Amino acid sequence: MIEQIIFIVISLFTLMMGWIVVSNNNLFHAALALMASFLGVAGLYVMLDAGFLAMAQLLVYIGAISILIIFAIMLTRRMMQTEESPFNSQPGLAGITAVSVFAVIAFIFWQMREFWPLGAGEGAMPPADKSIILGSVAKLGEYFVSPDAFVLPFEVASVMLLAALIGSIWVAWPKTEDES
Amino acid sequence: MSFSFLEFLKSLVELTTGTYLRQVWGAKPWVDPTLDAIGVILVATFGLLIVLVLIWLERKVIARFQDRIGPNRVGGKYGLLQPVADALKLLTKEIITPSGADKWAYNLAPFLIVITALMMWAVMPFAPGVVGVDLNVGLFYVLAISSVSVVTVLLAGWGSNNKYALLGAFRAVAQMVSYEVPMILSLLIPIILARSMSSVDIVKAQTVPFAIVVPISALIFFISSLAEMGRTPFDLLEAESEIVAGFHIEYSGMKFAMFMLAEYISALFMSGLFTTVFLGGYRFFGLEMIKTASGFALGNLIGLIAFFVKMFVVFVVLVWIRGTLPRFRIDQMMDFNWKFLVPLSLALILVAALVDKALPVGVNDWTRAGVHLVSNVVVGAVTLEILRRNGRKQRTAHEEVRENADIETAAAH
Amino acid sequence: MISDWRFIAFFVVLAPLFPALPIGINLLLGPRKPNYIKQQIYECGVETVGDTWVQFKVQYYIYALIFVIFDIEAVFLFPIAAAYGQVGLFAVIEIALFIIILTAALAYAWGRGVLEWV
Amino acid sequence: MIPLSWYLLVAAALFSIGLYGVLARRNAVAILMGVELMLNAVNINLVAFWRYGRFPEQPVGLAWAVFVLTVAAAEAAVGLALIISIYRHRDSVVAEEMDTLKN
Repeated sequence: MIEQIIFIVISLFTLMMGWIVVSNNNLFHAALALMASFLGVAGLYVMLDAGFLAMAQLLVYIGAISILIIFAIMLTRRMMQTEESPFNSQPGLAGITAVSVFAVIAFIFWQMREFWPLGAGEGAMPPADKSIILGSVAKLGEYFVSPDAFVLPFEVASVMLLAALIGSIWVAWPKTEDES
Repeated sequence: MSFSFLEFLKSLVELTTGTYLRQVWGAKPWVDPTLDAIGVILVATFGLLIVLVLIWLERKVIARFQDRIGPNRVGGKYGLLQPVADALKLLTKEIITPSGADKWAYNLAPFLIVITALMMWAVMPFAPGVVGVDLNVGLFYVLAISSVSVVTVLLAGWGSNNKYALLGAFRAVAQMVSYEVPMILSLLIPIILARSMSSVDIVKAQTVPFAIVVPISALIFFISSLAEMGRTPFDLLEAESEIVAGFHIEYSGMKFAMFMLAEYISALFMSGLFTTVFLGGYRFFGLEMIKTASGFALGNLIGLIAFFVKMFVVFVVLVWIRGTLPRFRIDQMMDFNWKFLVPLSLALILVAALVDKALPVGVNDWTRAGVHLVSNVVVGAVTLEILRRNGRKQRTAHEEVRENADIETAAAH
Repeated sequence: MISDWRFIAFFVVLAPLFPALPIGINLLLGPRKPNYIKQQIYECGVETVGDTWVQFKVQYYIYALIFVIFDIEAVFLFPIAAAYGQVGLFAVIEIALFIIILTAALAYAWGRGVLEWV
Repeated sequence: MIPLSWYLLVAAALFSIGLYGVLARRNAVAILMGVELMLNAVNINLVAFWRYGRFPEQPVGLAWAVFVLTVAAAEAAVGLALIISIYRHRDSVVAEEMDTLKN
């Protein structure tokens, strides 16, 4: 019962903040709401026993990506204008698309209610040993370097980060005369 | 088991009150949440009240460094009540909200900065068995929470509608995120050595304190935590002579005090974290494990005292540094981080990972420590040699320029 | 949900009370007489000129960018470090490769001159 | 006692909100924020399937979530750099105005 209330509170918070992100006129407030939404998602991770990922969410999304976004807002000053509408020429069409995507997914769940029960109290989280949950972090570390698991994505990730850094510096850094 | 006041007192001294109360109350569903709530309130109250001691200590010590007496009026000869008087003064000040401030950001920032500073204490092991909660991702949790406090600075600077505040906030964030990199990297090495992210496990793994095993990493962590807290010589975020006071210039009254409070709480926390990760935490030559013949765990109390002594020694070193060193220039500070600390700590991770795997399994702790120490010293020597050569090259280049300039001036005359 | 995180959850709920208490007392005790002059923002003795939210230089963005890269690196390396007892010698090579690739990123930024504060 | 489908529904709702942001916002940075919301929704799904799945001792879902995190960071870094560059050259951050290749 308590768990359900906590879940509902956290997810409503997340979704409300998500709505502020997409609808607020003031971009800085939208970025704040984005952080709050990330925080809510971190709360969901904790409820799903993924404490490590929740902390990674705080570290990367709130501590790094949000700061990147706020810096970008500051660097592009015209964004601060708040008189105009935040939306482009097609908010209605976009709304219909988004709602129908959600409706399709919800319909699929309704169809699959035998397999994935919808009611509270049904289909509870399968119990797992505390040692398995706590050990999942170390297991994750093993997976990243184990040749049978994720070593290739792990190395590719580092190459991708390198490419992202070089690309962004190349794009964002003002060119000197001899380069352009 | 029924409640007896004497047993309760004994458990207080033994620092096992939680276990005792759990025995008394039995296995009911409300017991653990209640104990957790009490724990939270204890940890947070400790964090807030210790600041009074810290302010007094810092003023007194810094006064001694500057050949003054320091606070000596309020509360006796030693000015013991000075922080209380300061707090009372701040409580009766008017809270002014500057015009055009972003209300949400402006009011949220002082709350968040204190919350994040307090929340970091949750994983600090004070004594054997005395820890808020022993998370399996303890150190990662600390890093995550401290990265949230970076955002708070940005909130305060943005919300104030003041150019100095915003400039200060931007500088502060640039500095904090830069120095978070060597801090994260140097925390990796104790984790490799202890094979766990939990703060309690790291303390338990330190038969030899990690400051002796990997001294250079410890030094890097210390320097980068100084910068992370924005203390001298890295106090560019509130450089009074350059940008007035930085991100909290427009705050007044208790809202201003919250920033100071958070600064002191996190300064002590960083001292505590350094103690826990590199100085062996509550360990004190095995004395923290002793029990008297009657089964009374006296060691816990010894551990607590050892932890606090170490932590305050580190804190006094912080104050000492503040009393001694001048402020960096911002370009020097960024260069120092990105061109020295980060490459060095990356190299140290590689060396530590390699050495740790190269050692045979089951080798005893002292041998392991010795090998790590030697590898660290070698890395340090190589770094010093590179620095020396670089310095010489720069000096000669500089002298050549000056000589040329001298020749030119001589020719002009 | 495992019980370890209950403590943190309580902390999140209870911690706001601790700053709220002194600020609340301050609001009760302190005077409240706002006026136009008092609420003006501070700027070296003159009235503030122009918009506060001025444009900043790209330098700040670059520092945040490199920080993001190393932050992600930490997310990968922390679990590996925690599992260091279980991984083989092969892991050292992989970690070394990973770190060297990221060092290349740092070296690029260094060589490109974006780390100079101007 | 929360069934798996609750998490999946929340994730679907977050995804739709993000999608709406991507499709309807004028500002390029706001569009990027919408993308971040969508990636988060995906991550909730990955973690939920890991925890409710038959093998919680194999944290494959967590590993993929970390990779999604990496991709999100790289995407934000490059995307924002592009926006900054476009702003510098064209003095605009409105996605609809970036139509040099039109016609």
